[in-house]
Amino acid sequence: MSNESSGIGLGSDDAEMKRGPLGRWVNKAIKNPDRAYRSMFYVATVFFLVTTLFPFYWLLVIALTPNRLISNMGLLPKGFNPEVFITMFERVPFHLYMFNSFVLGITTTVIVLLLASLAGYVFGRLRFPGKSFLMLGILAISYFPPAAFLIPLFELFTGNTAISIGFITVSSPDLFNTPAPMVFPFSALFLPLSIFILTTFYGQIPDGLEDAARVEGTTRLGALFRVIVPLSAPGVATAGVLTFIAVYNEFFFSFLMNNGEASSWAPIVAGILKYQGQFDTPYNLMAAASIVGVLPVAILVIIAQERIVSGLTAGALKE
Amino acid sequence: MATEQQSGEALSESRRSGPYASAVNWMEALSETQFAYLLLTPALILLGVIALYPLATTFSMSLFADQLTGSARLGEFVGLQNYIDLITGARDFALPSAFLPTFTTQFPFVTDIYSSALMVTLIFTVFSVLFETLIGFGQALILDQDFRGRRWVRVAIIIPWAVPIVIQGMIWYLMFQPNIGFLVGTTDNPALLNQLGFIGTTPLRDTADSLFLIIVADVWKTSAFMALLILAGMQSIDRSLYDVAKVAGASRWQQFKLITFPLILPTVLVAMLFRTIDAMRVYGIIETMAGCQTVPSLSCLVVTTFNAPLYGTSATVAFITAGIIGIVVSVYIVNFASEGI
Amino acid sequence: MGDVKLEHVSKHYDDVTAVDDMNLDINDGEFICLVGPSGCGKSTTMEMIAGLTIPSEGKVFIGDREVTNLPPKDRGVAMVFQNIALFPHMDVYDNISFGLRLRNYDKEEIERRVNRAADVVQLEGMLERMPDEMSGGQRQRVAIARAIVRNPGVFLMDEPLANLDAKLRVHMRTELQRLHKELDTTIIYVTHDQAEAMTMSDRIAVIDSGQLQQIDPPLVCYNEPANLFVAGFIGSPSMNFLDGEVTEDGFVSQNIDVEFDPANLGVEVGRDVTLGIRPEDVYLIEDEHLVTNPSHEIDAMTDVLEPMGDEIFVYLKLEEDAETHLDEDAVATNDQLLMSVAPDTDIEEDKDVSVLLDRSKVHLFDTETGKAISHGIESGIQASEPTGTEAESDD
Amino acid sequence: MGDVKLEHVSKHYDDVTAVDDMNLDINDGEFICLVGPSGCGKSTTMEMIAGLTIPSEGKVFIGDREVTNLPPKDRGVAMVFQNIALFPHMDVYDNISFGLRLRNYDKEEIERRVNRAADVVQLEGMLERMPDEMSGGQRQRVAIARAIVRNPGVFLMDEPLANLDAKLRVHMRTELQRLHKELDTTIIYVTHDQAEAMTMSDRIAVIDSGQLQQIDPPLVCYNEPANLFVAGFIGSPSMNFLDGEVTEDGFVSQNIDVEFDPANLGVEVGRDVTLGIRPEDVYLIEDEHLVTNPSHEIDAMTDVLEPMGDEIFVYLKLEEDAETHLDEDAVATNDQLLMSVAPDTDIEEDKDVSVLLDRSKVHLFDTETGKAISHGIESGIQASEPTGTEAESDD
Amino acid sequence: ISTGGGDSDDGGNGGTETEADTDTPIDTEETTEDITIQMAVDTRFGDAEAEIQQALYDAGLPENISIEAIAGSQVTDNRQAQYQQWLNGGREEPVLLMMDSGWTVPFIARDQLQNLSQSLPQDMIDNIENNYFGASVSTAKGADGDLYGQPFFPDFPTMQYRKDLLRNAGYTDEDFDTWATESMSWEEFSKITKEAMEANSDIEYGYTFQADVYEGLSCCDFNEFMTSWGGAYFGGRENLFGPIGDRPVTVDEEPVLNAIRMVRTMIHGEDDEHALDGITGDIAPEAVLQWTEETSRKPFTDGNAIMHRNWPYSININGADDVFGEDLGVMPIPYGVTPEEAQYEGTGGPVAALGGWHFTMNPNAPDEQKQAAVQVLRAMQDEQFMLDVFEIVGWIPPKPDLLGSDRAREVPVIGRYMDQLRVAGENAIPRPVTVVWPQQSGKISQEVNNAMARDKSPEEAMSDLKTQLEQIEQSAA
Ligand SMILES: Nc1ncnc2c1ncn2[C@@H]1O[C@H](COP(=O)(O)OP(=O)(O)OP(=O)(O)O)[C@@H](O)[C@H]1O
Ligand SMILES: Nc1ncnc2c1ncn2[C@@H]1O[C@H](COP(=O)(O)OP(=O)(O)OP(=O)(O)O)[C@@H](O)[C@H]1O
Ligand SMILES: [Mg+2]
Ligand SMILES: [Mg+2]
Repeated sequence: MSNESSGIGLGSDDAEMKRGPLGRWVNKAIKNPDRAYRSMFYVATVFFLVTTLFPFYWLLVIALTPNRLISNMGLLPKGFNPEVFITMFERVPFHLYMFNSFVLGITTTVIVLLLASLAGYVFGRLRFPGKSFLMLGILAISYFPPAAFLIPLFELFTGNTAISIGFITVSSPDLFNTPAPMVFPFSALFLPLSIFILTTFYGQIPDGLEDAARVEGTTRLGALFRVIVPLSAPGVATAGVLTFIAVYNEFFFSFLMNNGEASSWAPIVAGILKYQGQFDTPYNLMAAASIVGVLPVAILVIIAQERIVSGLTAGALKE
Repeated sequence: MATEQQSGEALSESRRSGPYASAVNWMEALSETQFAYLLLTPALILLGVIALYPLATTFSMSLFADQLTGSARLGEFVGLQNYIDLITGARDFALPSAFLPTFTTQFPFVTDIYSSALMVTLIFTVFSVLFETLIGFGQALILDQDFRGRRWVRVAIIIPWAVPIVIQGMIWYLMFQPNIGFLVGTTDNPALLNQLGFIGTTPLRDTADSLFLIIVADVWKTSAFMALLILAGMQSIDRSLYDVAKVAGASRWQQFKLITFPLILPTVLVAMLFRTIDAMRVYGIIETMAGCQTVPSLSCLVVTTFNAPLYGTSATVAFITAGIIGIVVSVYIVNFASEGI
Repeated sequence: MGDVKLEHVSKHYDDVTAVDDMNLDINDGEFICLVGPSGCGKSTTMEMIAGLTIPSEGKVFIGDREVTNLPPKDRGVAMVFQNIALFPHMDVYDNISFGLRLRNYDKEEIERRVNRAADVVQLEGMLERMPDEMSGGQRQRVAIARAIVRNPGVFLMDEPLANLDAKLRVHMRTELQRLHKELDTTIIYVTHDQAEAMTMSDRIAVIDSGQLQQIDPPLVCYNEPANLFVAGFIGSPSMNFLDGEVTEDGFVSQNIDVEFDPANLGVEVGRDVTLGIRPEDVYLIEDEHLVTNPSHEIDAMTDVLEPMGDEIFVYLKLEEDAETHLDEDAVATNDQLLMSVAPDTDIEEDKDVSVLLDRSKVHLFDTETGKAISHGIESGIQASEPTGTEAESDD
Repeated sequence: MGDVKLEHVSKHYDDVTAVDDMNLDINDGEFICLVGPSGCGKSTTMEMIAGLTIPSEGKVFIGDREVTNLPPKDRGVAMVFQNIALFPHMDVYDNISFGLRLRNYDKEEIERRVNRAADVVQLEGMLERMPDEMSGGQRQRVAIARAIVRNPGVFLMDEPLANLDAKLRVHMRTELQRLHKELDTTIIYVTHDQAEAMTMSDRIAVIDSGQLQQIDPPLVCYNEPANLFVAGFIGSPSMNFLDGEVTEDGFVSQNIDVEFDPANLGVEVGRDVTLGIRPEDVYLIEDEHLVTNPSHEIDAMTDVLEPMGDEIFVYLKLEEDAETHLDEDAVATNDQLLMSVAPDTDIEEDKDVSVLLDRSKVHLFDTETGKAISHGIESGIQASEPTGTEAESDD
Repeated sequence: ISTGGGDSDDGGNGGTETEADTDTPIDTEETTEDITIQMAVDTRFGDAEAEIQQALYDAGLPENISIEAIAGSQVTDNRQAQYQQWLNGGREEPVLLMMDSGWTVPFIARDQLQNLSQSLPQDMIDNIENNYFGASVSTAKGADGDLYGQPFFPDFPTMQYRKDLLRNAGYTDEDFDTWATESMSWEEFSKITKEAMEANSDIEYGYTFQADVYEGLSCCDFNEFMTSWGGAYFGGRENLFGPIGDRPVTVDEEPVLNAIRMVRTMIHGEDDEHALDGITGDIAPEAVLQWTEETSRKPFTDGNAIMHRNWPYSININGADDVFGEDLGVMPIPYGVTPEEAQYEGTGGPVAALGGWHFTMNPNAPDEQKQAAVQVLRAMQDEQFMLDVFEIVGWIPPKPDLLGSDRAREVPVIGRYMDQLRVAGENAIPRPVTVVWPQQSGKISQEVNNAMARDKSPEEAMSDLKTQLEQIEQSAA
């Protein structure tokens, strides 16, 4: 329906935006409240842009200032040192850390989305006994500070947990310095959030569409992945982005589950901290590294946003 | 239609056999409850091994005394003594700050609100979640609009969420470091924020000032989380409902209040719920900006005792923290229940 | 293969009984129309056949197989949903080919079928549109196409033509009939359009409040309605009803009497009965020659005229001060009579006229139970049992 | 207050022109039906009047005010949407009272009005249901109630009765008419139901491919269609068309000739014309007495019979080997003729019959432009200009 | 599954691994097979891995042994936690661990390190005991007096100053030469600083140091102030490493209070309620209360301060030719009272807090690894190696003798200040690391910072601190 007036705001008088002196503008604003709304909108946009981007600008300022000169900073870099973006790779194989983080992030995200999709479907669309209890139980896992998991998980993943089945005692495998001891805990720890997000989104998809898919011949799972998931694209993409970013930047677990080397699947934050000496901190390198490190995420967001912002349910149902 | 394929459908149906097909058929034949539990199995197994088992282990650790010498990780079995000590304050000496505040009968019902981990955490939680929700809402409303360049605005608004906490801490730490950042001045030469009385000239050593700045830093980073989720909620609303509302005479505000808001409320609640839980467990940004000694949050206590290493105490603090979070969360649960999720 | 049977099927929602002990026996290859007032349980019945709703009680069979708990995909049904339910994230082509793709048909076959279906529903050239770029009728046609590309044993169609214009509807009707013949599948069809129900179906199932009232060929339902409900529901505008009593002389009511011999019809004197007569069976006295078995002359006054193009509806007041009910809700409006006359009839509002009834088209019903007593008086077609199959659920 | 005017309004989508230079002048208090084939632009027109879609070109006026860019809420319109679009998070009561609550009516007033509207649409006792607990027809009624609780200058109703059964539809029709009279508002109404359009509207606007074809009172549209499109579209089943040529003797075609004096009708000899005749104006030779101005006798053979209850449609083959087109899409099917006869007519399939046309009901159209030349031959009603207002957009 | 509870026999080690033998002798024969040993080190070591390995070979490490540096996080807390998990979890790698002298003791106390006294050849032990910086060695010893780590390099802060600025205030190279080895008193120091500030009005800060709420305050900056005034946390040097619970807590005594008063005076001026007589006030910015090493160094390097207390790493930065070059002066930390006046044995005078790192051995490592590790440790004892490392990374040789060597003096920049460093090293005071130090350190830095920031009076803060420290002492007694 009426694509033209999409969204809850903004009429469509784009063309009129940039004309006329202030007086005329005010006049118009009174006659046409849309105008006032529009200017409010722009003010708010600019405000948010400034507040969110300013710290980044500051980061860039720090990156471009030679470390020695980082002192008494103003709004402009003191000196201009773009080589920092090369130095940072010379000092630490940062790209390898980025790769590690990326792989960890993607793997975890896939696992989380898959498991959370199944669980979200169950919680969002099915009725069964024990539902509230299970949901609360899953939620309760996220009440615990991550430190509460550290020791047992470390032992589990370094081959120190023995499981006795009858006479046989199986020791857990030593997975230290592999992705596994990070991917699994991340998956478990970020799972509750995704489950809850997807539960709300899947729950909102009209039954009619699932019905249609099932009559067309899908199984319940088929309907989930062919119809419900695509239609919940904003929710799924959001859950994915949130999980990915969280894993990409995780450090609390990852620094204990490997020895911090790029070759041992240490993630990006380990890389950033590698720049740091015991006392001396090359803020410029760390800033540069974080700017570079954020780029893949920005790209991911650009890709995912088309999904995040895509009102898809239009035109589906007549009801 | 398709006369030639008289038996088309039947044919393809018979073609589908074998283990995959029988698994599918078996699943389809399950009752709703069975099916539900089947689909939950992978998630439950993962959570069981990676979350429940460690928690059980940690819980048993909380029943033992700390042990600082010798090769044993834990001391003797003490039952619930750790819990009792922590709640009565008898263990506060081992923590960066008191765990629970000293309660009084006068407003604000505690003495020195910044001196206990619980109060610091609650203050942080209330303000950060409140502002993140409001700002996230605002950002989502903007991102929901169609305007030129919105994809870039969207990236800009989301990107703080992509900054590692270490760097987030560094950004703000440097900004509020006298003689490095420009947001803090000296007594003789105060910066704007100093003059306005928001912060002192050494804000990162002062609990109240640091807490304020940490909240600001957290809001900066985490509003994006809220914005993303709320935006996704808004995007999932059938646009034709707005058409109906518009024709019925709803102003923008009314459309928001009567349609957008109720329809995204479940999403907002989920977002707030998880933000609250996360905020109650705040640690990283504190550590990187001001240190656990200055701004002792509940998680700070867990981590410092863990590193000390007072494993028994640490496990106990972790469990009590979880309990406190559980209490706070039950506020939401009540709301959830009324939202019918 | 495609026979469908419902055995004592009920569906209860929290506080509503949507379908109430329904027994339905549909033969393979039959074209059945479900009709009934809004909310009577038609869609729920369809959903239970499709497997989307599990009956609270009773069993569903498709082709000798009990399918009560079978998932929809294994029932071999295709459905056009009342709410259309297009997949909004797929373009028309993908929507239509969805079921085929699920079954791994090869690409050309899919394309051939989709194009043909699009052709049938006249959507050629729109295959790349997204659902939200289409008009209501176009969406509905996509939904029809999505069902007909497949080759199921049973088609379920829930008001598939509701949003189509008359011409297209006629076209679709023909296409569906052709399809039905070609594929020889069972079609269960919900419609509110009497013409559709009359022309397309082998049998019409009339449902009220979740209960099956009658299932019979269209003309039987029209001419020999099993009860008051069916009589009133089938036919538009609907039958006139007059409450009265059986006397020795026949039917006696406030304004109209119709003579007959109660014994002939096997109805006791003194019983409360309702007389039903369709508008087209009421004639102006001038047209008496058209009627083989006319009743007494009845004096009336024309009230409102509704010219319909091919006929004119005339509302007659039987009493001076009768109120006009243009809507025929009340089961019996004793002081009013609706008549349809040819469009070129010379008639005006608010004039006195004399009319008569075609006695061979007069229906008698038991006022209390609603059951039909007789269809036609003199020629004496007895109550429906011999020809029509009255649903047992009627009480 | 409530007059609505569209001035050269167009709406283009990326690749489609939904509405094309539409001029529409609707008077205050008028009841206008928009009819036209699926996808012709009816809903788009409505949306532009409501303000949900901004026209690509042209201006919209409501009550002397230009509203082209005014937001919907300031236009004083209420609308029933084709896709119903109930608020899923509100119960029926809240859905219906939505517009009233927006305007801060006081509680009792809201309750009073909602109850009344619920009464009108027969949804009493369902006010606490949620939309997903209702049947399709019930939802549609909620949507209607949501519009009629308000008191706007203009009602826009996009197929509001599509999902209702015949009886309810008649009821709703009456209620809407009553409402129309009571409130004296303008109603713009989209329907696919000819009966609805015929009985309810003051004027019917016939649209095709986004262009207005004719806007006239129902009977004018029926009897004096401005062009081939309108003639074919209005009336169900639709008019028979025969392509032929004007000769000295009148109309000559493959199978049927109709005599007339070309000079009389002001039509040059040799012009290609299409003759139109409605099924009810084709008579069996036996019924000749009913026709005042019969044509020659025409030999034909009955093909399919479609008994409709109150009439029978008879498909006549004019040639031995004519194919049966049950669907009347082709504008002119020279070898076939559809006739409607009374239900008690003695007629069988595949029999030779003689039929004749009512010459006073014969329509002539220019084959090339489609414009009407004359309606009725002998009595000589000339082309539509004098009575009907043909839309100028026709080319 | 063991949950890690229970008595000390069971250990917390998950129950699968046998009790690590921390004190069995290791075969010290040279291995002949090619072997690579993993060493957990820091990034600076990691960055110079190849050069250091070469230096090891030069020092006699058999060529069949190569090293693999695992350059862990430089954030010392993270490293500590990491080692904690590794050793507790019984991991076999890495064999050698580079450990902060500030937290080696707790590892020893938890039996997590190889007892080098028992397992290394006596000559190596003797060399460490006799020739290394005594303070450093003391932080590598267990309660039993055995050695568990081999000091790798020590770290001692000094006072850096700007000769050019002091010249403006009338001081001469002669003065500078004196100061280089003869520490001055805090009174004098504050006076000189004030003079220099007045003589250089464009310079923003006088004296900059680190007083943020962090380990650096309790272990080092304040430790220096306090000790130089003759005070101590636990009454004198002999109690530094215990016995926990059986030693006095002496933070509320006058020397400690004086140290706080002095800092308050420096920051807040002589008018401060708790100013210390004799100290010239207003020479340190309030910002020190939030500064750590780097943040305090920035203004100094930037030319915005006169005096700056920091670790030797910053000498290399500030003494670089493009910074201050020869104009950078270095002297030992000033003193409050002389050792003679000091209340406790071993306090007073120009103390320098002891930093630096040791190498310790993972007892869980396989024997052949340990065997190779011994060879590495032996090579590290080579004096040329120490000097090589000093050249490569700038790490001060752990043997005081070497500080006077010609080779050391030839090292660019820092080589100029060997005398000052030697004085500092000789007066180094270790932090009182015990198993409870992590808890105590936090409390100390918090209270001291509060007192310095005037949030509390020195007396109040220190008596609060005393209570807390005593509780901690008691809890672990
Ligand atoms: N968003 C859109 N993008 C592209 N084309 C559109 C869009 N919306 C409508 N159309 C096209 O515009 C034409 C008019 O649509 P409209 O909905 O007005 O038809 P309608 O007359 O209401 O038809 P129906 O009776 O089927 O509801 C249709 O051909 C439709 O496909
Ligand atoms: N989920 C539900 N909860 C409660 N009542 C329901 C639910 N679904 C349907 N009903 C009720 O069941 C009855 C039958 O609904 P159904 O959809 O079968 O009607 P229908 O015959 O298809 O009507 P329509 O012609 O209006 O589509 C209705 O009264 C409806 O209100
Ligand atoms: Mg229905
Ligand atoms: Mg439409």
